[in-house]
Amino acid sequence: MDTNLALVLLLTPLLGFLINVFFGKKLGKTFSGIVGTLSVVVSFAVTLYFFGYITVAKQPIQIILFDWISISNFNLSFGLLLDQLSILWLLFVTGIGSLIHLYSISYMHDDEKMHTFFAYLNLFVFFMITLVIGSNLLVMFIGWEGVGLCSYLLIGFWHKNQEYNDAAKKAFIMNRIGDLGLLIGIFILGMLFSTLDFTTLKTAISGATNLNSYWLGVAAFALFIGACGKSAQIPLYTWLPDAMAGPTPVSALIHAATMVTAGIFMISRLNFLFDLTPEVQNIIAIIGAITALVAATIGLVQNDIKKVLAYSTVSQLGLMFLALGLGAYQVAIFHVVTHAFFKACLFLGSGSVIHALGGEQDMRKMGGLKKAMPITFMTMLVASLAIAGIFPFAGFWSKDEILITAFEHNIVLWVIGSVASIMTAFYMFRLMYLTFFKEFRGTEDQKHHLHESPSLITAPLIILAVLSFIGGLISLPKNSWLNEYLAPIFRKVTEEEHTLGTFEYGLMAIALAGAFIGIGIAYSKYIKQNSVPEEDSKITGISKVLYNKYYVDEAYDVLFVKPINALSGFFRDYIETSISALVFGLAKVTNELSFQGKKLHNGSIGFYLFAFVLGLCAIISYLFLAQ
Amino acid sequence: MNVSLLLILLLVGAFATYLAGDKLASKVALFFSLAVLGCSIVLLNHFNAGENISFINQWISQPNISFALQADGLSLAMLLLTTALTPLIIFSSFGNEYKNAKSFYALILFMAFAMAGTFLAADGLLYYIFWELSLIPIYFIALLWGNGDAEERKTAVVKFFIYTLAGSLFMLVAFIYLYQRAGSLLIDDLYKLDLTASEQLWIFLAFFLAYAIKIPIIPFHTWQAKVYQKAPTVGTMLLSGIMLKMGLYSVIRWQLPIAPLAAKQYMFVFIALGIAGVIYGSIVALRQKDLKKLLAYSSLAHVGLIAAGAYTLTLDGLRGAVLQMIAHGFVVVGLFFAAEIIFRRYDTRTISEMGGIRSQSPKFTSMFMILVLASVALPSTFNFVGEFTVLYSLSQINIWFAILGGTTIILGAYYMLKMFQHVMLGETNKKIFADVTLNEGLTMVIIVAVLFFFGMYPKPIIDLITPSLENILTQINRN
Amino acid sequence: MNNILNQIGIENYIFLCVILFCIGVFGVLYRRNAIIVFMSIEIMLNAVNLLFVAFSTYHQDAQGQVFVFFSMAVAAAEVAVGLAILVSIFRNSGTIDVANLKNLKG
Amino acid sequence: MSILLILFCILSAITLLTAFLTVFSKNPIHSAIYLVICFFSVAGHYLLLNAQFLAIVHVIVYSGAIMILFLFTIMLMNLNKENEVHKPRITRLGAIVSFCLICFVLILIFINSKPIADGSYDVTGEDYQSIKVLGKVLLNEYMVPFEYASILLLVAMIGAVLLSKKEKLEK
Repeated sequence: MDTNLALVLLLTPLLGFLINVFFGKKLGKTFSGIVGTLSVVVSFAVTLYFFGYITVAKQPIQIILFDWISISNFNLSFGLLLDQLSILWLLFVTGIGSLIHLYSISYMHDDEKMHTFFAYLNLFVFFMITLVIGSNLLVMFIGWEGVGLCSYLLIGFWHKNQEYNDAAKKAFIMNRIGDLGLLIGIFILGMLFSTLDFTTLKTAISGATNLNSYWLGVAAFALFIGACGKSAQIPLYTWLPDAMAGPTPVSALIHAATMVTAGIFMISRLNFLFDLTPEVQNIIAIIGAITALVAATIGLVQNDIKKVLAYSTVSQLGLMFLALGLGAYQVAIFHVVTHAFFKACLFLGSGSVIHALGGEQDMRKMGGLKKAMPITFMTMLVASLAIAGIFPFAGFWSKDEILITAFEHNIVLWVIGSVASIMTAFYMFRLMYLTFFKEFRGTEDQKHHLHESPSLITAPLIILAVLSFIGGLISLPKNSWLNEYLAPIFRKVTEEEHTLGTFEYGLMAIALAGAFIGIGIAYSKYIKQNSVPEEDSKITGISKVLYNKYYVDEAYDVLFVKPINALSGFFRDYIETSISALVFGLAKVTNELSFQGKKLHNGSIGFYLFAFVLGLCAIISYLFLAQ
Repeated sequence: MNVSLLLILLLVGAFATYLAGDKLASKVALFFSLAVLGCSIVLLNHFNAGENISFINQWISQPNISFALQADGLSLAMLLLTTALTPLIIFSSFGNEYKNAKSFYALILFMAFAMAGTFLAADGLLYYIFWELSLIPIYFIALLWGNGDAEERKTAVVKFFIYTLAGSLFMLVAFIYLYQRAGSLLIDDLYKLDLTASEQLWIFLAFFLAYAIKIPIIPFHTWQAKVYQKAPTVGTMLLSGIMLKMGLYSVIRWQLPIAPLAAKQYMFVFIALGIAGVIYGSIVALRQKDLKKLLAYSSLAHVGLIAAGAYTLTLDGLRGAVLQMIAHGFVVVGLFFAAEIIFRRYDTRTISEMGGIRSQSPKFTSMFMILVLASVALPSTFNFVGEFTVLYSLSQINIWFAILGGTTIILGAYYMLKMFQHVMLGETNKKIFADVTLNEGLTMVIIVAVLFFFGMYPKPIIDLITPSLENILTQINRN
Repeated sequence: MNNILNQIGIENYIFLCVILFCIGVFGVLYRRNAIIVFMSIEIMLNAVNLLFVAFSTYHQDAQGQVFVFFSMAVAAAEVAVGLAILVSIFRNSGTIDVANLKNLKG
Repeated sequence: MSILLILFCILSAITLLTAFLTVFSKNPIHSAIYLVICFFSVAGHYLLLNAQFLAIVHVIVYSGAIMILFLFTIMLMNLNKENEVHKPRITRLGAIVSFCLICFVLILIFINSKPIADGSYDVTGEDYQSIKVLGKVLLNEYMVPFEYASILLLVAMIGAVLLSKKEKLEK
């Protein structure tokens, strides 16, 4: 029964994908959308069942489907593991997934390849489920690479535009760099413990006495590189902002709510490993903090509404990594969940805006949409308040916990995190003010067409806004349902984090004040002073550096892409030809020798005889004189 | 019933095809190749049931040479690859018109005969004869039915022919020496030889030269790209799909167990060469202008990894190598066929002249995409199974090997996706791209299905090859 | 019976034959006229024949002499055929200068 | 110094001198005549070695048959002119070098080899070179080569006729 249900959970999105691929055109747009959505909704329903089951039974379900790959020292089977962690992830993957599918029915209705879109989305959900419920690292890796593939397909969904294709390619390759790290980590774990199964790995690692901490550290670091690639951390984050080339629901689903959290999922999954490698944890925390700060600074000056959200995503992911690095997995996961709610809401809201403006993404050409699109405005406001960390919205609770944890470990990390939070508040409200307040700055034509989006779009927005509002309830400081729920997964936390003293209240107050400061600055700049960001060409100074994302893309281009291409050209034009010339040279030498040898045969009998005499002398001397 | 039947059937098929005349040739060839495929599946069943399907008979008494065809799991796996790809290749060529078709198809079958013989032969001389025999048909196929400038083609093909022949001669020398020592060339007798370390080194190097040119391992690869480019697609498929695997198979079957000491001592050198091939091939592939040449270099990268896996001398390495050989065989045939499909419509192989096919033929694009993904070893395709196993074995030797070899994951994705982007995506092409025909589609679907099926369930093949690989491994570790 | 070699010594024969042979070699290399070249060859043959006979005496064995017979027969045949060839060459090319006979040139 | 040795020396001198002159004289006719003298002296050597039959055969075959053939050929070709162009210096140098070289090498070998003669030679007293004995050896032991030699001569004769025949087709 459980096996069958798990298969239903896993395979319905695949079925939806297959139907949409093979019959999508015949089904028609609406119907293919419904098929796509339904398949995810079914998965969501099954997930709910499992959720109910696990909260009662508290026993993980492990299913082995068939043997897959044989390695000399262990066998890898294709198995599924449904425990608290994976079911939690499934909940918001399929839940938010369903909402976004629903949203897409309306959003993508004008696109001629809607069935392909839904096919890809379904495929993505399938792979995401595989990633989450795989019982060993390699099954997880199928999903891991699979979601990367879907991300590639969806970023390049409008494939006639080669720039989008470049972005897609970049995403895939960046992910693959991480994947190599993940594979290396898998190899080392396989070598050390002869298993890749999560449960046996956990017992092996926690039961082992003399662990090779060096290799363990290397493995953890390699895995972390994998997580960096997928979850867009420094130095592999640059693909995520570019990934906004895809349709907005994709940005919401893949590049905000689900796929990019895979790295966090993986690290949480292997928390027992990372707990043993404090050095790697430190690296994770530092990288997370830096990413949060750097991405936030870039986000301050972006003018593309989706780019702002993308950098905000990177920044938030950085905060999650900060929490992971500090060993506070529950906190990170809490933020993953709340972030999924409000970021999905923000993306979908921005999608609604873009939809209304006929594809315009530049905030300088928006403004004053508050009246035209009240529902979008309200929902986005809620989500923005949530992400800014205003009490009592969901983001407040999760972000605050991260900051408290950071403060307990290292005050520097706390400062960085807080600064990033203030910036978040600023740029989010910059976004809100520029988009919804003041006068409309677009063309007259657009102004006439301004309208609230249809209910299929607004309904998911409302649901997500509600979730962003109340999402914090799952882990209130005093009485955390989430921590209790996840307790079997993680090592018992011994720290005194839930004793609410004045100290914690003080920190909360500081964070809240910071958020208000950020909002205040944004208000004074964009409402009071009524300023609008300048044209691209007029941006100067630090903001130019920020606007150009610290020139990281350019730096990567110069450091990696160009050299490799130059090397390729060099190999092709010089090395290849010279090796070839070497081979041909050998042939030429032979040829030349034979040509020279030919000259010996000049037809002169006298010469032949002379040679003959010499040869005769040589032979005779050898035979008789050599001894 | 034994394996000699297969060879006879292939040979008869070749003659029958030639006699059938130009019109019927392709169909007769297809019929025979399918019959052989069926026959080999039946044989596989017999083998799995524990029957002895080997065939050993004294051939020449002085010197002591036997007509020995030995089929174990490894041979059978490679045999199946040959017999499965041959009908596929023949079938894929149905869209083309060849002049003097009867000779063309007869040569294909003859080549399949020679390659099958190579995979089966258990006697050094017999093996050598089959090995060299396989060179002749591909020489004519590439020379007579190839494309491009005739003079350039001749240069490329003759270079290939002489190059591989020259390499093989060193192998012959090694065999002669081994015969002096063993008094027989039966593989089991050769395994039993107690050669000194220096003898083994020379023999190993002689074999290596032959195989390195055939596989090809850098820096012996220069024949490859040009020949792939100039040969007709069928020839390229035969070369890359099956013939390369002859070299890799021979490494596992002949080179390593006969000279294990040398293999162990210089393991790092040869692994490094293989991995250098991976990186070099990937980087060179990045900026190729010709689609077939790009695929040729990608093939170079992949076989480099396979060779590196084989030279690790671990069960994982050997197993991964064999799995990857089979997987690569299918993928590369598929990719070259895709190139051919484009060529049939656009009459060009230059990447810059393509683009925008996706809007014209989504079906073809999907299949091409899947092949590209399989080629970059996306998990759940067959290639991933092989590549993962090989990389795992490399990581057991030295983690840096795995990291460097693993760059294929990144670079492979880079050049394949770049190629895909420029070939398939972008603005709709002005030239007309007719949708794939039934037989084109069918060929692609079969390949894709094989890749997915074994990607998710490689167990049958793993079970087939593992015992014989373990045997070989005990031979390698005998002293 | 008295052996003649007791008075002359085999060495002298050897020296004689060697020098005679070398004169033959020299002639072959030195001259361009094919007839003279031929004659030089005959000189070489004679040198060898003489050595055969000398050693036949030395070993008191008839076999050496028998060999000289054969060698003479071969020489006769060779001269007959060789001269015939020369004649036909002369007839075709008007010269028997070996320097001009370079048809074997590779 | 015995008479025989003196005789040997005189004969040797004639042989070498005439041989040398054969090679060196410009006129082919002169060469041929010197060669005849050379052959006669060689026959004299044979007589000296007590090989009378061989000496006679030698005179008949070489001085008689072969030399006549030579002379006929020379005259047939009308070569009795001293029109031969000298070979280039390098060729002559080569000839001299090889002459010296082969001389040197052969003599060196002889000197290097074990001294075969210490002045005393075996005398078995057996008859080994009378016509009778030679005939027996030739027709018993060397029967087959003898027959071959006859075939060879026949073939050579046919060949010579065939080669020197004017080709009719040439017209």
